[in-house]
Amino acid sequence: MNPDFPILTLLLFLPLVGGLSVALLWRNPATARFFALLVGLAELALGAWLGSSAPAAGPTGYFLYQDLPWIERFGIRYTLGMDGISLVLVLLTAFITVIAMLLFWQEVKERVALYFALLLATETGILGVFLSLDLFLFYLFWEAMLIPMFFLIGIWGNGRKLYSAVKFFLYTFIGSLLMLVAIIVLYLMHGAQTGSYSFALAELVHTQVPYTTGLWLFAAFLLALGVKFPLVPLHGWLPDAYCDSPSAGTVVLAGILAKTAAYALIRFAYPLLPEAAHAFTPVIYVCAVIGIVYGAWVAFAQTDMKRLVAYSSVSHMGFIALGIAAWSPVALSGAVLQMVNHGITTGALFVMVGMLAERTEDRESLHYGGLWGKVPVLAFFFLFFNMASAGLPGLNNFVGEFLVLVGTFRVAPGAALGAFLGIVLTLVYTVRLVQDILFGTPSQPVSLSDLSLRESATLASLAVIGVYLGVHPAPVLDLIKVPIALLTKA
Amino acid sequence: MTTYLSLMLLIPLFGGVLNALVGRNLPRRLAESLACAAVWGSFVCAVLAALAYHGPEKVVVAQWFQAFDLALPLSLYLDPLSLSLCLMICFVCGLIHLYSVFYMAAEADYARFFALLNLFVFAMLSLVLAENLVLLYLGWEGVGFCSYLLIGFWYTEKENADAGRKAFITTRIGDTALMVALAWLFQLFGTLSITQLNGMGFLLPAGIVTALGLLMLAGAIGKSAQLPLMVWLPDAMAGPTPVSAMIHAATMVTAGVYLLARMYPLIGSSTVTTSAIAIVGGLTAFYGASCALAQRDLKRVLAFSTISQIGYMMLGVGAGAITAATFHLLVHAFFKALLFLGAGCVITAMHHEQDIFRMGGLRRTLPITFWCFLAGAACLAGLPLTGGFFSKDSILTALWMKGTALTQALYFLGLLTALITAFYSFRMVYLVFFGSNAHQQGHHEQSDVLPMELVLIPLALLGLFGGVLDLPGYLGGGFLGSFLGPLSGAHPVEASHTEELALQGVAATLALAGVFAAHVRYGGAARDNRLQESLLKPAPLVAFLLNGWYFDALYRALLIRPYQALSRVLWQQVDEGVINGGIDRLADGVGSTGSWLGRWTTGQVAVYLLSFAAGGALLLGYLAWRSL
Amino acid sequence: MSIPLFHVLILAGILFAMGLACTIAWRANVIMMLIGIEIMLNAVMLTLVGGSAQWGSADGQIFSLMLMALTSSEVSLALAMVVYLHRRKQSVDTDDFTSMKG
Amino acid sequence: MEATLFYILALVTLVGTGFAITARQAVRAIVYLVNSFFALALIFYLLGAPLVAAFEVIIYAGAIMVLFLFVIMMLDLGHPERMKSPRLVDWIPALVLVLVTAASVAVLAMEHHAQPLAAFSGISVRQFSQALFTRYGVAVELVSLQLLFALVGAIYLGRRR
Repeated sequence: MNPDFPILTLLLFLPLVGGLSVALLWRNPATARFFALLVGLAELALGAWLGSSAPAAGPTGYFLYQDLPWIERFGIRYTLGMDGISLVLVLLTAFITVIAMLLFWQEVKERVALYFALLLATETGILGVFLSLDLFLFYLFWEAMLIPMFFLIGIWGNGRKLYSAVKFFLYTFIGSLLMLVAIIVLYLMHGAQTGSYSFALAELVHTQVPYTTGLWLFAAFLLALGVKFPLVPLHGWLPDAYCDSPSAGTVVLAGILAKTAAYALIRFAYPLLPEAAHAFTPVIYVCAVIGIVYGAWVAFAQTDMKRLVAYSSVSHMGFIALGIAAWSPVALSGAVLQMVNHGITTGALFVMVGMLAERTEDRESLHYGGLWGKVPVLAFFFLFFNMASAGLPGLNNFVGEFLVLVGTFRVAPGAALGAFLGIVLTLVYTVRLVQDILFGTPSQPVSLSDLSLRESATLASLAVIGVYLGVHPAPVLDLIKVPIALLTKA
Repeated sequence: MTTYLSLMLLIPLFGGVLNALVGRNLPRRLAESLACAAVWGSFVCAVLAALAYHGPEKVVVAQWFQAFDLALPLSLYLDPLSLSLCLMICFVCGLIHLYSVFYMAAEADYARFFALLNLFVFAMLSLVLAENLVLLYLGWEGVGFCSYLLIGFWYTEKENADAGRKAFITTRIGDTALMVALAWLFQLFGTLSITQLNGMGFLLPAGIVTALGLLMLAGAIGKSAQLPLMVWLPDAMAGPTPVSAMIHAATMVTAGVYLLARMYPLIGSSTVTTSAIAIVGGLTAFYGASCALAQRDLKRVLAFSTISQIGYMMLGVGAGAITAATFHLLVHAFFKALLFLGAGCVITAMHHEQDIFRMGGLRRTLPITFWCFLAGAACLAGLPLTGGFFSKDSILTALWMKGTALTQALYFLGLLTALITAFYSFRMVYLVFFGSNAHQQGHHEQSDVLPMELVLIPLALLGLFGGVLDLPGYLGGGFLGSFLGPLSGAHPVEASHTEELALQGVAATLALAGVFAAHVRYGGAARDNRLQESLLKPAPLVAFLLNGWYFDALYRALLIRPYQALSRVLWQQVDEGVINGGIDRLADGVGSTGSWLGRWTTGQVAVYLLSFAAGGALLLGYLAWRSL
Repeated sequence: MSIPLFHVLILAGILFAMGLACTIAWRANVIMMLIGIEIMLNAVMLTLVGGSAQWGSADGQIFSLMLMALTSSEVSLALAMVVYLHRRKQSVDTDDFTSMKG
Repeated sequence: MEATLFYILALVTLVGTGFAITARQAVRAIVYLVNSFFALALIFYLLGAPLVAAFEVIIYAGAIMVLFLFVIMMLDLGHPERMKSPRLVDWIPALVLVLVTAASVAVLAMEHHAQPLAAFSGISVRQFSQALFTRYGVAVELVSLQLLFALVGAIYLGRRR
């Protein structure tokens, strides 16, 4: 590979350009679908190729890097970089997008081309967050990914779709504005100290931030990221947005969009403001533990399947927050791994729930029952992903949760103990859902078709990854080892 | 050795996965043979390993995951304890697999059944063989998962699924305590290797050892259905009978005992912990036996007796008599599996009738079952010279010999329990097999039950003569005692021969007394009176025992109801009400403020002009005021 | 010249205030409102011309000329609108025209 | 001399305007205003802006005011009894505003000392035109465009349907 070739830019903008071309095919939905899938697959292939052929990481941990001046007057640069953490998440993003497209191939009947175009545009937005190393660029992508998502929910959603879309947008947007203020303050502070105004992460980490100011800045970051995470008191948008968006949108939202916040916390907020982050750690612990327990508890009360999985997602994200807050190598590895696992598992759960809802147009779990005998393949996958989500050892979630818990227990046993409680509660709602759907006799006759070959194959790929990461997570752990070592030693 | 051990694990795993994935498309015979072959293959490996065995051995098969200093290899450990358990598990499970082929002959969903059975064997073996606590945890959760699905195997009935769920969640509570212990151990030592941890216990202050021990005890309590988490086991009888025999009698439920025995070198140094183990065991033994007295469902009698017998094993561990506990574990596995399988024959013959008060006269129609069942009951009752007698007695002896006030009090509790045990065992035998009953018509053809009955015979022999595994000292000492001897910490005080004989004499007398009492109350003519009584409303005490001391109701009122209610409150009041409602009200407030301000735009030019002028005047006024 | 700029500005200020008062007070008659606007514009022109005199440059005067041109276009449009509206509602009372209500 | 003239003219302007804004008939108001604008034109002349003064007379007092008259006559608004004149209540906000403004101006005025304008002989037409057509050429074009648009707009609004 020619080292000067802007491969990261290609990776980043391939979905967007592809999406725009898809949008041009609006006269012909079938072609648009195929073309969109092709773009998604190409992106995934490119990511995989980068992952497999990645040169050794340099001392900064980045093995691909691109830096061009953009708006020099304000010290804004177009800086992209890929280290192990980014690579893992990029792969996840490309994979989940393809999955979402494949499994909800026919879900949307109107304005198909636009729908797929927006999905691809969201992908670019998310990839941008994972790849940017310039805070301005990061913020740009951070906001940019909201817009296609907003339309996905607002146009193709169901239920109170506009309410949910606006709520989602306002929640995240207001939080982000605070983060923008924090970024600008950092920028000015750094400029005043060194005389060179720059948005580059590598520069800004050297800013000397007074303690109190740092607290305010970190609070702004935390608020913005906490909304998207979501940390518990800020999760109000999530159940509505997850429930009312089209199934593919939900998968993207839960599977990858939520990870951007965790990633930003790891990549930007903590390194930029280490002291303040340390001061805020108890707050994050509390939010995370409350999130784990509260999410699981509220999930138990849900009878709307999608809403149940949505709250379970709150609970699972609590583990990630916990791992980040602990900021120890083991816990952080667990958190990053759990980001991937959560993407796979919760994504798959939303897929399953979405497929059921697509077949029967009913999301009320109490209306189902006895599916085990009727649709064995679907039931098998349903059970599989639910058990993965409940943290059955040997499947992916267990490894992540275990690392997080063990790593956290070392530094904060109290917080970890609260999270342990969550393990029990997780099982309680999972088993309830499984029982409602798979066991018993149906309270009303539901006619269902079992999975098609396309669906089975796609879900099988998810399941294989689930097992693989549960049995042999070493590839991911090796990838993220260097960056995490760098982050936690700094 | 690595080959044997990994094959022992991989064969059932492979069998299970294969059956799970393609079993539905395989011919029935092939799927069944595959499942059986997998377990017996495992057994062969276990035997080969036993033959090649010449001392404790640790084997690293592969790396599982490693993150910085947390390295978790897939390592296995073969020592006398795990070896003897492996042999037992493979053998008993193998027999039960064979039995299931006939028992489940009418079941359409055989692939799922055998897949889960095989997976269970895999999980159980990895639990036992694990050298690494996380691998042990994998097995630990794996057996729980299989048990969950197998209890709810006949999922179309809500009660079965509920029972499975209850089992899974209740044991999860204990599992979580175990996981806390794991995290703590890693924090303390930076390793989770059992062999290393067992060697490092002395480094810790006593308080921490106690806490760790209690956490592990909590794990064991969940898995082994001890007080106060025993409520799931009686309900678990909703599963098919072979499952009850395999999981809820012979293997999985004894995992807690195994864990405590395995970690004894670490946790045994804390008196508080061992006392707690012994107290839990003693109380549970008594609780289970007392409940078994009043049960009407054949399988529930056996379930409560299992709870009670595991209580004995815990007593043994608490007394520091690891050998005795293991001995009882093995023998119990044989005779309890035997009893369950016998019950399965009975139930099949009775067309899934499980109420013992509606049975009777089966000793004539099912003679093989009768004799085998009788052998099992004799073991359970601890009649002299049966395997159960020796194993139970070695526990009681160890308790007595430990000599503290607590253990001697528990000894008497154990004796009382032994008496009750003998009584309810033979109550069961008399009610099921003796007398005559109106429900004689429509028995299965003998040939249906016969292959199942054949499986009982080896188990009956093992149960009856299991005592030779570890004979008491005055008969020349036992094989197991010397075999398990190297386990550190397993050195209870040796009793002299006279003491031992005296103690055994007491136990034997009590057992015989219990059988006699049962005979008086349920044998012969008295049996019919009992049948008449059983049609009446039970007395309060009987109802109390029948319902397992109302623990279920207590938990329902104390835990489950509040949890459900609170979950609804959290959702509707807190989440929808406060968090969401707050945001919505805020949005409404902003909206109404906006529309209120919007009324300013009256559309009248004059108002705009006036506003504009007022603004200008204000600006000007402000400037003037500043310059004042 | 012995006219102080300051007095010119005061005169402009008073004129402006009178125009403003006219515009505000005559809400019942568009014509008088427009007249008020003209008065205010004249006050502005006076300021510009005064400034031009103060600094001896032509710019202020040029702007007042521009202003005049703008005023004439404004007045012509406004009066056309008055005619139009009068045709529709037979009224020149501004309070009768509220179709731009928010 | 010039100063005296200025004050007299200022007085005329103010009185004329005052009558104009309080007149009960629009036609009278126009006439008072024309009077006031004439005085203003003279003030412009005094301030060295002869050209502006001329335009003031031609455009304002001439064209614009006549336009007003036309409209008043066209719409037949000349009858004071048919017109609503402002009530006292309507004058109150205006007076308050004027008072605030006046007070503010007075306050601001207290800091300043009236200084006569520097010696200055006015801007000649040549100077004016040079500046207008060189430096402000674009502005002239823009203004002419605007006049054109106003023309079109007025015709459009005024046409009969």
